[in-house]
Amino acid sequence: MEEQWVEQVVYQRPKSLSKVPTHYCPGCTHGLIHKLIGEVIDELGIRERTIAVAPVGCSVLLYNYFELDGAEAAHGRAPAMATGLKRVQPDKIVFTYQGDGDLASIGMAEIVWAATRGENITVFFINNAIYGMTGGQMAPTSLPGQVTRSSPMGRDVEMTGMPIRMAEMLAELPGASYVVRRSVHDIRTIKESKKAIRTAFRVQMAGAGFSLVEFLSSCPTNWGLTPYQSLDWIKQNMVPYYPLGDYKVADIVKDLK
Amino acid sequence: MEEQWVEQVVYQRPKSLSKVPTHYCPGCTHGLIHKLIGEVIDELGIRERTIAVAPVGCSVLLYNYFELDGAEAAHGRAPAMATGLKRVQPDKIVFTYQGDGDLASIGMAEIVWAATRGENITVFFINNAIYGMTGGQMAPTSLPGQVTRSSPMGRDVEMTGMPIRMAEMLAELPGASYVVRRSVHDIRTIKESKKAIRTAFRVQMAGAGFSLVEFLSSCPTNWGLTPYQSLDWIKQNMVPYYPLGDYKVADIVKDLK
Amino acid sequence: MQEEMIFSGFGGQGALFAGMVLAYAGMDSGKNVTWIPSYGPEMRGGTAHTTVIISDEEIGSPIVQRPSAALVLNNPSMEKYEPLVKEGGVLVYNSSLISITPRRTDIRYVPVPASDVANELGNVKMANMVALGALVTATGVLSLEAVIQALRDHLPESKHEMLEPNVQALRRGAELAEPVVA
Amino acid sequence: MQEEMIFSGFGGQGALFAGMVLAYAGMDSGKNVTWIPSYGPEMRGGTAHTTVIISDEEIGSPIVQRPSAALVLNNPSMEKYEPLVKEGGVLVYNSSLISITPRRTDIRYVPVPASDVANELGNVKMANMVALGALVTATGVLSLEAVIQALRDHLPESKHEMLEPNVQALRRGAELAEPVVA
Amino acid sequence: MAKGRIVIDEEMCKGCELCTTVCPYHLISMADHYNAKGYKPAMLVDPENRCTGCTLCAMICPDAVITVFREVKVKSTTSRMAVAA
Amino acid sequence: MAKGRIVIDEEMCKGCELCTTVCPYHLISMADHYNAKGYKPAMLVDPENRCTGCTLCAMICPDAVITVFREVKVKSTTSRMAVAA
Amino acid sequence: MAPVDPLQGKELLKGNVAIAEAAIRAGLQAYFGYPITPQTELLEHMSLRMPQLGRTFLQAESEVAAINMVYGAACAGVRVMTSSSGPGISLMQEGLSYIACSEVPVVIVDIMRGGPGLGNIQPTQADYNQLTKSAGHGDFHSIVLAPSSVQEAIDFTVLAFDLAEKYRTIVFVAGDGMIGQMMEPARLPPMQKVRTTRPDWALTGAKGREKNIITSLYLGGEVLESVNQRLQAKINRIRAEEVRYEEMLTDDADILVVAFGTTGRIAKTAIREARRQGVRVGLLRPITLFPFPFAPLDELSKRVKAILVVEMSAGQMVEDVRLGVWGRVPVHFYGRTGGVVPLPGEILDQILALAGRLDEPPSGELREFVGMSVSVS
Amino acid sequence: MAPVDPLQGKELLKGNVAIAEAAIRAGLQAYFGYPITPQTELLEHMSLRMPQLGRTFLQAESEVAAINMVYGAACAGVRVMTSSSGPGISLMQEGLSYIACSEVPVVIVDIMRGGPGLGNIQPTQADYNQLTKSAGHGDFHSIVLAPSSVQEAIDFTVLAFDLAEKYRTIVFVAGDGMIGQMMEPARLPPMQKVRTTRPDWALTGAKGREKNIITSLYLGGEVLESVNQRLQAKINRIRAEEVRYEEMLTDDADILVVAFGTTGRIAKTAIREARRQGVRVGLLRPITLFPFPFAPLDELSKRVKAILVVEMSAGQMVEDVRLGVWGRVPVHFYGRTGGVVPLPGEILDQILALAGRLDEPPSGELREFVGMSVSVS
Ligand SMILES: Cc1ncc(C[n+]2csc(CCOP(=O)(O)OP(=O)(O)O)c2C)c(N)n1
Ligand SMILES: Cc1ncc(C[n+]2csc(CCOP(=O)(O)OP(=O)(O)O)c2C)c(N)n1
Ligand code: SF4
Ligand code: SF4
Ligand code: SF4
Ligand code: SF4
Ligand code: SF4
Ligand code: SF4
Ligand SMILES: [Mg+2]
Ligand SMILES: [Mg+2]
Repeated sequence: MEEQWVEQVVYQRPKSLSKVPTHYCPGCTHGLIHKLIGEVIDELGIRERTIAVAPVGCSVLLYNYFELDGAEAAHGRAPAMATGLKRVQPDKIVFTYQGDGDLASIGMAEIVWAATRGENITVFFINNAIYGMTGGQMAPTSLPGQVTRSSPMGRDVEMTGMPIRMAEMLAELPGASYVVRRSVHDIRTIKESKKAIRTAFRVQMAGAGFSLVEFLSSCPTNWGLTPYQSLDWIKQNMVPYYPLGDYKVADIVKDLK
Repeated sequence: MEEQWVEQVVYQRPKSLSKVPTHYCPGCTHGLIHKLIGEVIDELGIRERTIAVAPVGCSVLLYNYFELDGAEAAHGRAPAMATGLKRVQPDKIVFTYQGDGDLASIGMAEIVWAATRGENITVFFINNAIYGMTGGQMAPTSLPGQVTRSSPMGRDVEMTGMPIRMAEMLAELPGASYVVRRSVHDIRTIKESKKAIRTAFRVQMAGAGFSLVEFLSSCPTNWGLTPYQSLDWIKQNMVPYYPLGDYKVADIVKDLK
Repeated sequence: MQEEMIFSGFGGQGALFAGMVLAYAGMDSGKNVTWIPSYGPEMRGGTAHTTVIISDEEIGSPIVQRPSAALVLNNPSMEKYEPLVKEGGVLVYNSSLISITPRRTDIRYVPVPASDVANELGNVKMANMVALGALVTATGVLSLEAVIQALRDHLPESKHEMLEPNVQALRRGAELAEPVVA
Repeated sequence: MQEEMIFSGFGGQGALFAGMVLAYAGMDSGKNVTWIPSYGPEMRGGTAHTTVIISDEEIGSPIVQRPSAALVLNNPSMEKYEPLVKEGGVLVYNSSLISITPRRTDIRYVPVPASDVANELGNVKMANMVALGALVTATGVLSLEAVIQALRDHLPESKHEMLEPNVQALRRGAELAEPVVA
Repeated sequence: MAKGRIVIDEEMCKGCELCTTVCPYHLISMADHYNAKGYKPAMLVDPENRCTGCTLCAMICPDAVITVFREVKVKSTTSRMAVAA
Repeated sequence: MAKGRIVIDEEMCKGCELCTTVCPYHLISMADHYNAKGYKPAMLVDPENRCTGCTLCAMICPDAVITVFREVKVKSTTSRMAVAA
Repeated sequence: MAPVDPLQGKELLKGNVAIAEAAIRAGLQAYFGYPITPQTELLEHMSLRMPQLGRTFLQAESEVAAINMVYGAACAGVRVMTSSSGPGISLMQEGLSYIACSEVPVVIVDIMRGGPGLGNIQPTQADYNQLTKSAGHGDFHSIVLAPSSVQEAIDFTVLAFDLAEKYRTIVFVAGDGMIGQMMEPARLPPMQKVRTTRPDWALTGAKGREKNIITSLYLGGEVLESVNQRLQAKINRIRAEEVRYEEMLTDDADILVVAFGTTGRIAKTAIREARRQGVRVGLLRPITLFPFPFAPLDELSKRVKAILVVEMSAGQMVEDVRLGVWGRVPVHFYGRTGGVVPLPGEILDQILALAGRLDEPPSGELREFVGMSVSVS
Repeated sequence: MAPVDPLQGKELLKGNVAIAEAAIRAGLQAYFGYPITPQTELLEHMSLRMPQLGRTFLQAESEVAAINMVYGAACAGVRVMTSSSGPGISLMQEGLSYIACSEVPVVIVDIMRGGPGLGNIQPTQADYNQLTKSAGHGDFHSIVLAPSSVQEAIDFTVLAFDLAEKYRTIVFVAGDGMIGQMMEPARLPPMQKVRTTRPDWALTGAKGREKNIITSLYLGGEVLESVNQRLQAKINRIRAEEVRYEEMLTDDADILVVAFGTTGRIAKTAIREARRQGVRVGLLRPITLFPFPFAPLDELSKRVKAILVVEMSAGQMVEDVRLGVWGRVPVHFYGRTGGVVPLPGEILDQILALAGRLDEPPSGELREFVGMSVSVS
């Protein structure tokens, strides 16, 4: 045997991602997170038994972008729909993908209850501090003073309360097995995000209960920033209020590793 | 001036309670908690500016039992209704009174959001580990193994998750100023409950944000116990899972004292 | 033949159960039957009642306003249903607890010291069966034996030690009603 | 008279704004006008368009399928609306960016190097006003002066430093269209 | 020891027996008769006047049907029935 | 240093420029022309073959339109284009 | 009291329990629901039996969650149902609209109670419009089956699953507090095997096939219009093929009573009595509230002299009756609301009163409301 | 672009913004809502203006919360409103039913979009049944006002508050994506003073008076029936007194077009063109969808030879039209769904086709569905 230089593909579009352009704005990290999810599904070899539940929000058409069976839930109700899908076919891998309006505002009861029951599903929570799809209104996670189309003078926390930290809150619930917050504003955080996605899926594959990864994500369009500035905005403004980290790693999850 | 023995009334039905019999079962502590609330309203002198919001649950007719303006909310939506009532008349004292099904199950989103916004209302949360009004189904707070009409083999926490601890969860939210758990299973806990009710109202009177008192309460009828056994059941079974205590006393509340 | 009966008493007195025994007996005798409870919060701590209809024809309304017979176990039930019994109808009442004196002349009253008799038989809770025995006899809606058989057939296993005492209670009630019928 | 116009371009090209200026001018001239954007997620990152109708009569549908005039600022808009313009209608297009060669013979084409002209005038973003000037002249729907006056009257205070350059852009566009009209 | 007494609103009492469990002197027992609602009401049985007016029974009564009186020493020129706050 | 190259799917690129911000050698720049969607696509400008195939650009690309190739030494008898896992 | 043998012969069954057990025997695979009177025994029966059989039972956190869990399970292609009453059905409207557009089969039981609002828990039929006309935003109709006895409650529940799957639609079993709470002798169906195969549209993982998508989102107007056309075509097929009703004594009838469910059965007693008194009166009892039995009504309206509609509502089905009568005969209405169940005697009185003025021609006049008793001529 | 002077004269206004500003000028004291296309600009305008004016604006966590906040504020006796579109309106059904029974005045704006389900965000009129027949469980009807221009959107919003208070009822302003998104010149009303007094039934604290209670719970059947009778009496008063509609060119019409809102205005263009071509066609445009203008329709149905109903739905109002026509004349239907807005030319084609077969008698036959274009003879 002799040594040879061979050109290999070292990075390519994951197979679980459909070969279609998304409708996301340029630089929107919804696409980036999709890609990471697609990579993990490929790597875990679970594409043929995974079912995606799309939210109402910018990622409403998510089912078009994955080579997976997929359903479109009503606004905020993805965890309930996923519960229905999973309970009748526990051998399948069911995940929801939800925005901050979807999960933390209208869907508050459903997410708290899925976590409380320890529903054996995986939730990807995309926190972009804004209602992207409807054109930039205040989200539950919009930062204090943040100007949005429904807080034109800046978010007034006297009137609306402080932005809600979902990972922290959900981690409190006994049914939650794995709850972490990640970001995608640079290469390091992207890599960590991918690892968390993998762990979350593995929790579900092991039947170990409710797993959720919150991502700090960008919305260049409604933040009025370039894609790059947006990543910086995440780092400068969001990370301090929404610290990255592991909020709940149940023993059963630790044992997985 | 000479000293004289005079007979004084040292305990009587509070004026804020209407002079009508309630429909509560004998020994049900819903009545006891009503009485304590009535006493505090009398003592604070706020009867003429207080508005009660009744839930759907055994206490659905609460407005008949208080000499207060009162509204009947849809099941679980009392915090939203109270928000509407309070925002347009901040000078009034608005409280909700909600069962565990009402507040922790169907009304989860509304209570979390009222707390998150720091809505300046007071919530009395009656945790009796059962759906009283509909005849004894499993509540979010029913204990593991508890036999109810919808968990006839005992609550299976594998399927339904562990009972939810609302005071602990809501205390996490930045908007919550005063969140405590009390009981009414003996004289000592009754006295402490009354103090908590007073503090909760004073928080609201000071405009200091969201206040909530959770009460461990009895349901002799659906527990299948006598009223006295029921108080004991609270002590023996509920208190260990739902520890009494102060879960959130914001600085602004401490300053009140 | 269509007999429309109301059974009424305090929560624990077993009026609903008495009605159900009769309904089973009716069904087993090949009749049309309906049984419908009053339900809802207003019954809490108050009186519970049920309507039982036994008929040769298809039954339209399982609810009646004016029963052809009533079995009442306590004062409030007496107050409520005495005026409603149809002309010529039967009113069986628990004279152990009911102090009200009959006020109508166009119905048949069957006073039965049901609680006392049940007490004698060993358990005051069987007052409902004593009264049911009387009702069956007074109305003739079904034979007493049919009712006893229904009890035998449908009482759950777990309660079978209660069977014979209850049968006895039914028979005693029937006896007590005989003078009235005769 | 009823002129039904579509304005279309990429998100940032100001097609919607150009339509709005025209709508204001129409209103100030005492005409009936409607302005309605395409809205919704499909517009994201893609083309944005608006329909403006200026009419002497009451306007029924503010939406039209076949406009009498179109102002298109980029290739995709050209692709989409060229076939839809009514016979005899006008199509003003930004020849700086649009490479497609006209394919129809039954409409009037008004090519305007709007982006280049705007660039010359100091800001490429004014391409929409250049094109609007051309459209007004080519269709005669309103006088150019009415449009300029509308801009003066309705441009928010905060943007008044943009006023004169925009007026200039309108005039340049109008000039460029004149040969076509003549 | 202060002297006291209680008055139970018989018709409003639901016979839950909770008051009987807290009286330090076991002065409350249940009547044999039913009230109009069908409950056997609680009653004060205090032949020796041992009731101190401690209010415990009233405090636990879910239906707020117990009124408690207590004799207190007041400095006053006129004797009267005072109503406590 | 390993040798690499990238292929950008021009028609799928949205011109967000994020890839340009992470390349250690600043090898990516934006084209002057528009693609059919109206975006100016990114392109590899690597006349000196400095691309190492480090995959950073691909990793950050939200639209997954970059494919990265790298020359690696393999022990093999036949030379071929291998596809990594 | 437990039946001697729960699997055989006629048993004395409570409506709510009968429906639950019938669904289970029809191969129900999952139940999601939230307690509400007067349907709670249905959920309670499920909570006991479903886990025993190794099937899915879950008390949802709310009716909103319940309907969306049902939606999810239905997407997996299993037999699934929920049950509720007025307030809960209202909360399900958004989910129902999604389900209708997505065309997954679900069965919903509505045990109607007094309204509006919290109202009370007595029987009514006042959700008729909500169930038949607009169980949610947008254009759709569900099949609505209205039992009038415990036996029918059983039979229609079984039928509901078959129809739901045949048409990939929502089927309501529309009872009321009386149907739910009453015990009557009835025969349960034999236990069906639970189906193990899944329809090819179901979300079971895209293994060895193209991915399946279930959605109600169609961005382009034309696309969504074509979806609507498909839905309407299906609804029209249902209109043509699934009408069910009962006629009684209509052959020679001068007066036609139209009533469904509980009022239908009560009307029968009144009609028999009226016949005894020599009045020629018959009954049309719609079994499918949607599709409404327009065809038999059309025929009957050519023969009878007057129509009396009886409902436990302020008058909802009466509009469908008027639609189906084309102004040919006067349509009268008698309704009770708030949970009051009309007695046979009341209906008899209405029939007798009507029999006295049969010669009045249809005037084509507008509705005239006299309390709850409405005469539409 | 800001208007020169926002307070005076005609301005170019977007429907959503115009409604919001009109409500504010009508003395709106509180707004609670949740974003949804195509009504979001309404909420956004409120978020800017209400705090400026020291009034209450709150973005609720959901439409369920929004309607219950509205319910609460209405109990306090203030002018309050919310706005949404199909999915959100569906989520409000339970709250609406409570509000209807409790008889507190509220104004709800529904800017309708394509359905069912998530559908899309283009204009439709397919919530007609939901708004007019059953916005929730139980018996009730809300007043429904349907503007066809930005000016009407303004005027009807102001009217809505007056009617809501006059009858202590729900009033819907029912627009669609076109009304909401379109800009048109319109005149805003002058700013009204916010009322400082509160009605005597309001929950303001029981100071110096008996306590007030607002509820929808009435346990006894008879009690709830009497509440229902009161509600129905009110609804009948509304039916008698609040009918609003527009007639155009109906004097000599052979063909009557019935259409509301957006389709109403589009139909006008078609009718004018048809007149030019010599067809005698007129328009009845219901302004109140509830109460439906039965009386004028009754009159017209005696004179015209055929009726054409045009809707952006699969046919909902057409049932009311058929009810009001008593089978006298054939009723034809033309509908577009899924967000497709019919163009004047399409309606013209329908009119012209109809003009060619005016001699057909009403057959009294059942509906016959041909795609979305339905002929009911
Ligand atoms: C019941 C209902 N309410 C409101 C909407 C409108 N709506 C669509 S997406 C959305 C919010 C999206 O925000 P988020 O969940 O943060 O997702 P993002 O677009 O930011 O990714 C809203 C309010 C809806 N479709 N349905
Ligand atoms: C939307 C809706 N769902 C369900 C019900 C039925 N319901 C009435 S009270 C109740 C639960 C009551 O339990 P809880 O809140 O714990 O109060 P409790 O009676 O125990 O005091 C339910 C489910 C309802 N009225 N409305
Ligand atoms: S609007 Fe924001 S969240 Fe939505 S696709 Fe665009 S950038 Fe992404
Ligand atoms: S059912 Fe339970 S909670 Fe309700 S009144 Fe009776 S004891 Fe109290
Ligand atoms: S006041 Fe005290 S001493 Fe007197 S009866 Fe009550 S508990 Fe007993
Ligand atoms: S505690 Fe009150 S209600 Fe209970 S028995 Fe004593 S007095 Fe009666
Ligand atoms: S692979 Fe690395 S070196 Fe090559 S272009 Fe991408 S970022 Fe630059
Ligand atoms: S990151 Fe991707 S989409 Fe963005 S410019 Fe680079 S290649 Fe294009
Ligand atoms: Mg978001
Ligand atoms: Mg409870």
